[in-house]
Amino acid sequence: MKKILSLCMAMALVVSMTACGSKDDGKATTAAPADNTTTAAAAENDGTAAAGGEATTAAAGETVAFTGEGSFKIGGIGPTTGGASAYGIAVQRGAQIAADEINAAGGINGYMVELNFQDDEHDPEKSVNAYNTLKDWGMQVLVGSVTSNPCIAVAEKSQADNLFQLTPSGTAVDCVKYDNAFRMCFSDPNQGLESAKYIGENSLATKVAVIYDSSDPYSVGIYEAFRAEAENQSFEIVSAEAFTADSKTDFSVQVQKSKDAQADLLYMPFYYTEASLVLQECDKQSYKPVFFGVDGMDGILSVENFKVELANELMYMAPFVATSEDEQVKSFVTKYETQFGETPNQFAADAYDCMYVVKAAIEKAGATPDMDASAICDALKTAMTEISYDGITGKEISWEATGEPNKAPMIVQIKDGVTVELQ
Amino acid sequence: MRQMKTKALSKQTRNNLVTYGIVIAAYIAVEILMRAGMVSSLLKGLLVPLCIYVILAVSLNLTVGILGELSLGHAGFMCVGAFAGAIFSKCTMNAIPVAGLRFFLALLIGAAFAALAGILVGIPVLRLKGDYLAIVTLAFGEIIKNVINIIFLGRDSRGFHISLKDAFDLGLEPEGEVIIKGPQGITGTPNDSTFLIGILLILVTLFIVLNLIHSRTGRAIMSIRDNRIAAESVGINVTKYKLLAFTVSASLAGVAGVLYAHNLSTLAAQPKNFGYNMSIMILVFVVLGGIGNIRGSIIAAVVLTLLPEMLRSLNDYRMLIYAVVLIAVMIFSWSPKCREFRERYGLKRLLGSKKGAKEEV
Amino acid sequence: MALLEVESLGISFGGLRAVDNFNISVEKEQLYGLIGPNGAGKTTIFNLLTGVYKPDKGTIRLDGENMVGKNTIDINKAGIARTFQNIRLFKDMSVIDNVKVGLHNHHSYSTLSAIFRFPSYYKVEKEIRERAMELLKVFGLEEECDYLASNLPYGKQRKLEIARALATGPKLLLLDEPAAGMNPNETGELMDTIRFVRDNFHMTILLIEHDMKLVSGICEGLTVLNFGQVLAEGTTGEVLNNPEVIKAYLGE
Amino acid sequence: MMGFISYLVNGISLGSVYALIALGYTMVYGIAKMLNFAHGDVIMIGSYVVFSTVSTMGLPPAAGILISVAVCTVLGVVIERIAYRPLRQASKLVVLITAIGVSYFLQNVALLIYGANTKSFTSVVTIPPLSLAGGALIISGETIVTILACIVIMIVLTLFIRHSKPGRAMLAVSEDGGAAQLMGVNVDGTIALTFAIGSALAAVAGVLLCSSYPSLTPYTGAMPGIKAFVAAVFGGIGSIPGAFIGGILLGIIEILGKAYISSQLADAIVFAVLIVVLLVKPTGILGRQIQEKV
Repeated sequence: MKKILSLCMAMALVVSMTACGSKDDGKATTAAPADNTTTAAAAENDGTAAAGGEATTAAAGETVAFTGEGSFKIGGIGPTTGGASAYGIAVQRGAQIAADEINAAGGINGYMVELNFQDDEHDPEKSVNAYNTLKDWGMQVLVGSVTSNPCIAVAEKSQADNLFQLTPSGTAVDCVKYDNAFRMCFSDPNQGLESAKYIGENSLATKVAVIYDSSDPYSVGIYEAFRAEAENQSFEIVSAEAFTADSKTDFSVQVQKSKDAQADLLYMPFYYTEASLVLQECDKQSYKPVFFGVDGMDGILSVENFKVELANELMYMAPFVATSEDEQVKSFVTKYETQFGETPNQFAADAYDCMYVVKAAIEKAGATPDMDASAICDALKTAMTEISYDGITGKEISWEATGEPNKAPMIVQIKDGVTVELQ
Repeated sequence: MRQMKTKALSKQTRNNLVTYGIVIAAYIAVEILMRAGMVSSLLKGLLVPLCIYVILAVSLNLTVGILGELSLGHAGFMCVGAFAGAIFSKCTMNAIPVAGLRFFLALLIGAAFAALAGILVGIPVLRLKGDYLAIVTLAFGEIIKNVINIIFLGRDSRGFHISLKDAFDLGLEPEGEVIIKGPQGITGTPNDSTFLIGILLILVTLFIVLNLIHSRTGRAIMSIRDNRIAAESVGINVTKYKLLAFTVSASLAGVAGVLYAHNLSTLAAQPKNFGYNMSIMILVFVVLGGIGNIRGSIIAAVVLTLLPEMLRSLNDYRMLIYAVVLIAVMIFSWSPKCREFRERYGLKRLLGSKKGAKEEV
Repeated sequence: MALLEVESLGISFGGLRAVDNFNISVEKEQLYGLIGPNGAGKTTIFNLLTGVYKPDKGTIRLDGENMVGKNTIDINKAGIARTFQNIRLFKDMSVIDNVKVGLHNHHSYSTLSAIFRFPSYYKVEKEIRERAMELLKVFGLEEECDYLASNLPYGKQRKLEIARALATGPKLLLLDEPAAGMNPNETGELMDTIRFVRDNFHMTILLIEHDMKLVSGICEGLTVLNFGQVLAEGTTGEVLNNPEVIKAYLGE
Repeated sequence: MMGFISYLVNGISLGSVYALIALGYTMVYGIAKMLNFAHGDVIMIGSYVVFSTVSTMGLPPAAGILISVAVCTVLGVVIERIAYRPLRQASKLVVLITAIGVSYFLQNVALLIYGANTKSFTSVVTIPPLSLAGGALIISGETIVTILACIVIMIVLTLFIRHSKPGRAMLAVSEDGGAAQLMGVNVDGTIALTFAIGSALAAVAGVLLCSSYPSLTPYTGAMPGIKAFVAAVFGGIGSIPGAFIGGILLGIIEILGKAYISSQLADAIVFAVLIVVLLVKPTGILGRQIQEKV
């Protein structure tokens, strides 16, 4: 046993070192051209010397003849396995569509983009591993990480490397703590604050109940800000009940407590997966308050087989509405639906926009693929504060040097199975 | 007879030296390759986690292999150590500017708290046996995780404040600092963990565990594993030695936890890192490396941590292949048919096998 | 005064009176036998003497010291060691380590000393090893000292168990069917060993045995147990000729 | 008061789901003496099969359930044959790790086939909810069916084990596999049958779990699986009525803990109660106390 294992280890180590060693200096040598000439849509290909990867990637996008002397290597990180994989996979797909579009339209300043997306299982440590894998591949810009805690861990590393990072959905405050990191989505406090304001200003309710996930920083972050702002608003929080990642099967107690407190609005700062269960439970208990969610609610209509009437009149803060008449959105949604057979959610939309923001920033800064990651980062840091971007998650979005986006929050409501904008 | 004695002693010592040697050789090899620029960023990033998992595997082997009790709460002790160490570092970041000293103290504190948790859990729990002990240790790990997730700890000029509701509830002064933010945990811990420290800690762990095993205490612990009733009949204080092994194992897990807490800038008690899944993961290292085989634990921890990273090129199939490899290795190394096959054609035969005395611990 | 004095000892399991009003008195350095048909309660008495079971009645005195209420560990420390009917060795430990565990309480150093290898560690370990080898030699096991205990042949496992018990430095040694499963040759050898142990270690030995050759060969006194009660007691010759005893055995 | 009763009912309905899963767990443990950590994932597969057949292909629920039971039974037997049988003689820990491997495997297979997105499960129960005390207390149809299913399965299993030939063979294997083999019992066949029944139960449990809590992902089975394992230990692992009682109690404790102590600490409360129970009764509520013979 022991000897076999030693052998395995030795082999694994040798493989890892040689494979990676060749990649380190291999940016412009053998491995790279092989990838580039086949396809720029390299999301499925992690860039190791494995030639077999080419064949599988061809399906993901059309083959683009390689024009320039280099291409931008964009890395992506998010969970594509494990409990949070729904979000990571959406980001991977959204970014992929954008990358294909950009390449089909001639790339960024004539340079193609290559997208390489790595799994982090929603674990900070794995996320850093993914980051390092991408660095070995030669990543110049990072779109990720998808979830907050992993994003914070990766930000620490990207800051040390001075590598430009744009997270599509890392909502925690600390995700953009450093000047090289920006985000596409609203921050947690921002969402909590805006939703409290909206509820107060539109007098949606006087008594509010909150259910939140006490094991999820996203949910707690929003809830905290919501609670703080509620002091300034005309409504009162009459019940605040939690659930955790380990007990999110049954919501009868939380719903009943909200009902018993006679709350006329139920605030739900968590994801649609759990929300579908909460809505079901409310229906069971014939409890019909105003339902109000946050951006994590987006996607509830895409839950296969979901009884949409349960979510009727549900309001939530959304950066993105898949049914919008906007041309950009329509085109994105159609592409997504044809390629992946499901409606994109805000994660996919954020990721799609991220790619275009990176494009806009690179164009603004005039960066080229032959610059190293640090130089690109310095250029993009400045460019980010100068661009104004029209995308599918908002129009005229601009960025502060702090990394926060300036975009108008949008409140949407589900009516008869269709999402409509309220604001 | 005289000769046999010396021979046996030296065999044991030699075995230990080989184990230390492997660790040191691995360190030197990696250092040389790093100097030569041959090590990928991925591997560089993995060096500290590898050390963490090796320490965890070796320390769990003390409970599972040497004491013979199944524990599914090892990640819980790691969690205690990680948070104790991280809180200490975070609070003394300005007071103790010397990173090395601060980290050393953090390690001691993490180990102490984990040991304390080990004793607290051990006293009642070690009365149970087998699967019941396993489920209770699992329960303990989950309790720790759940509790830490709802703790908010802040500090301002008036001292520490604690709340189980939210950071807002702490009522901090404006310049106050929130140390633990519930599920978001602790962010901004100094990144003090290095590969060298990790390797040193592995050596310390090995030193403690191997010396413990090859001593009067170790024999007492193993006698409990082999036959509790007989151990009592020769006057071994079963409770004391069970507790001792359990506590040492817990405190070493605490050390690994401190190392973990200072490796990434974010520390949160999520199912992924401190849940039962992690405990099981460590158990997998121990079982795969050979129950009671310390060197095997080291190797298995390294191989199984590297494996999923090596499989990244498989993309979507990565974790699937990982699962298949896990099952296959288990069957390959433990099924009687495969064992027979290996004995006939395997390496051991070529290298010549030893009979009789247990050669490796 | 006798070394072991037991008076009106009794225990029940459920409704069954497993041992009732049991008396025995074993003199220092005596080789004493406890016999009786299967299920008579012999092993239960050993379990009572070593604190595995708590008697609901009666007294046990070793050298005048009360043993009732003490746990197994303390009773061992007070001077009673035993072997088991179904051998209980530390199977995954080496032969010598089995004996070393027996020496645990007599050659001591702290766990800290073990971890940091203070001089006391080396000194005491050397003592332990020498003492263990001496014991193994008595039982002819020195050649196999590095074998795993479970790899020993059956007869030697029995011997190792006795060696381990002796290592705890008892005043009284309880042997539970030491000759079970042995061939006549081995039994003969074992008889010599038991005598040797008694003579050289000045040991008092109480043994349970079915092998009448062994019993009549080495025991100086006997107690016969039937249905949990004493049927007869006295010198070996007396007891074995007692018609009650013969009836109990043949009538079985 | 009404609130309390209503919480109690909710607890029972959650507990009945745990109990149903725990029955499968405890049965496999009782006979094969192994912790089948993959049980929760067999449940998940069973639910996906029903989802595919009923919601996607439009078959009637009864047909879907039958197909699901068949698929899970085959799956259980195949898993046992490939992954567990070669390890019959190995240490329990080795089998435990293999079971975990199987669990990862099933999760990832489901992830590849069905994707990560949540699917909403249509309840297969058509019984209307029971309304008591003028509508203040509602017992859902799913709860009624789950409890009934639990009781029926419990009785049938007990009868089967006590009175049928293969059942008694199971009992014999559980007491002493080696001796049973000598007495002419086909041990491999008996254990395979145990897995077949256990997995068929998993399919039923999956359907009812997802009918009560209609959100289906590749990881749906994992946590209820662990909770059911806790429930089985709670009641005394290996005991069939124990699994039922353990499951129901666990559900009640979880709900009452959430309602009256803290919803944030629900998990900690459940596990703390478990620890206390095991300290008082080290083999669970109905577990057999095994005295080691000296």
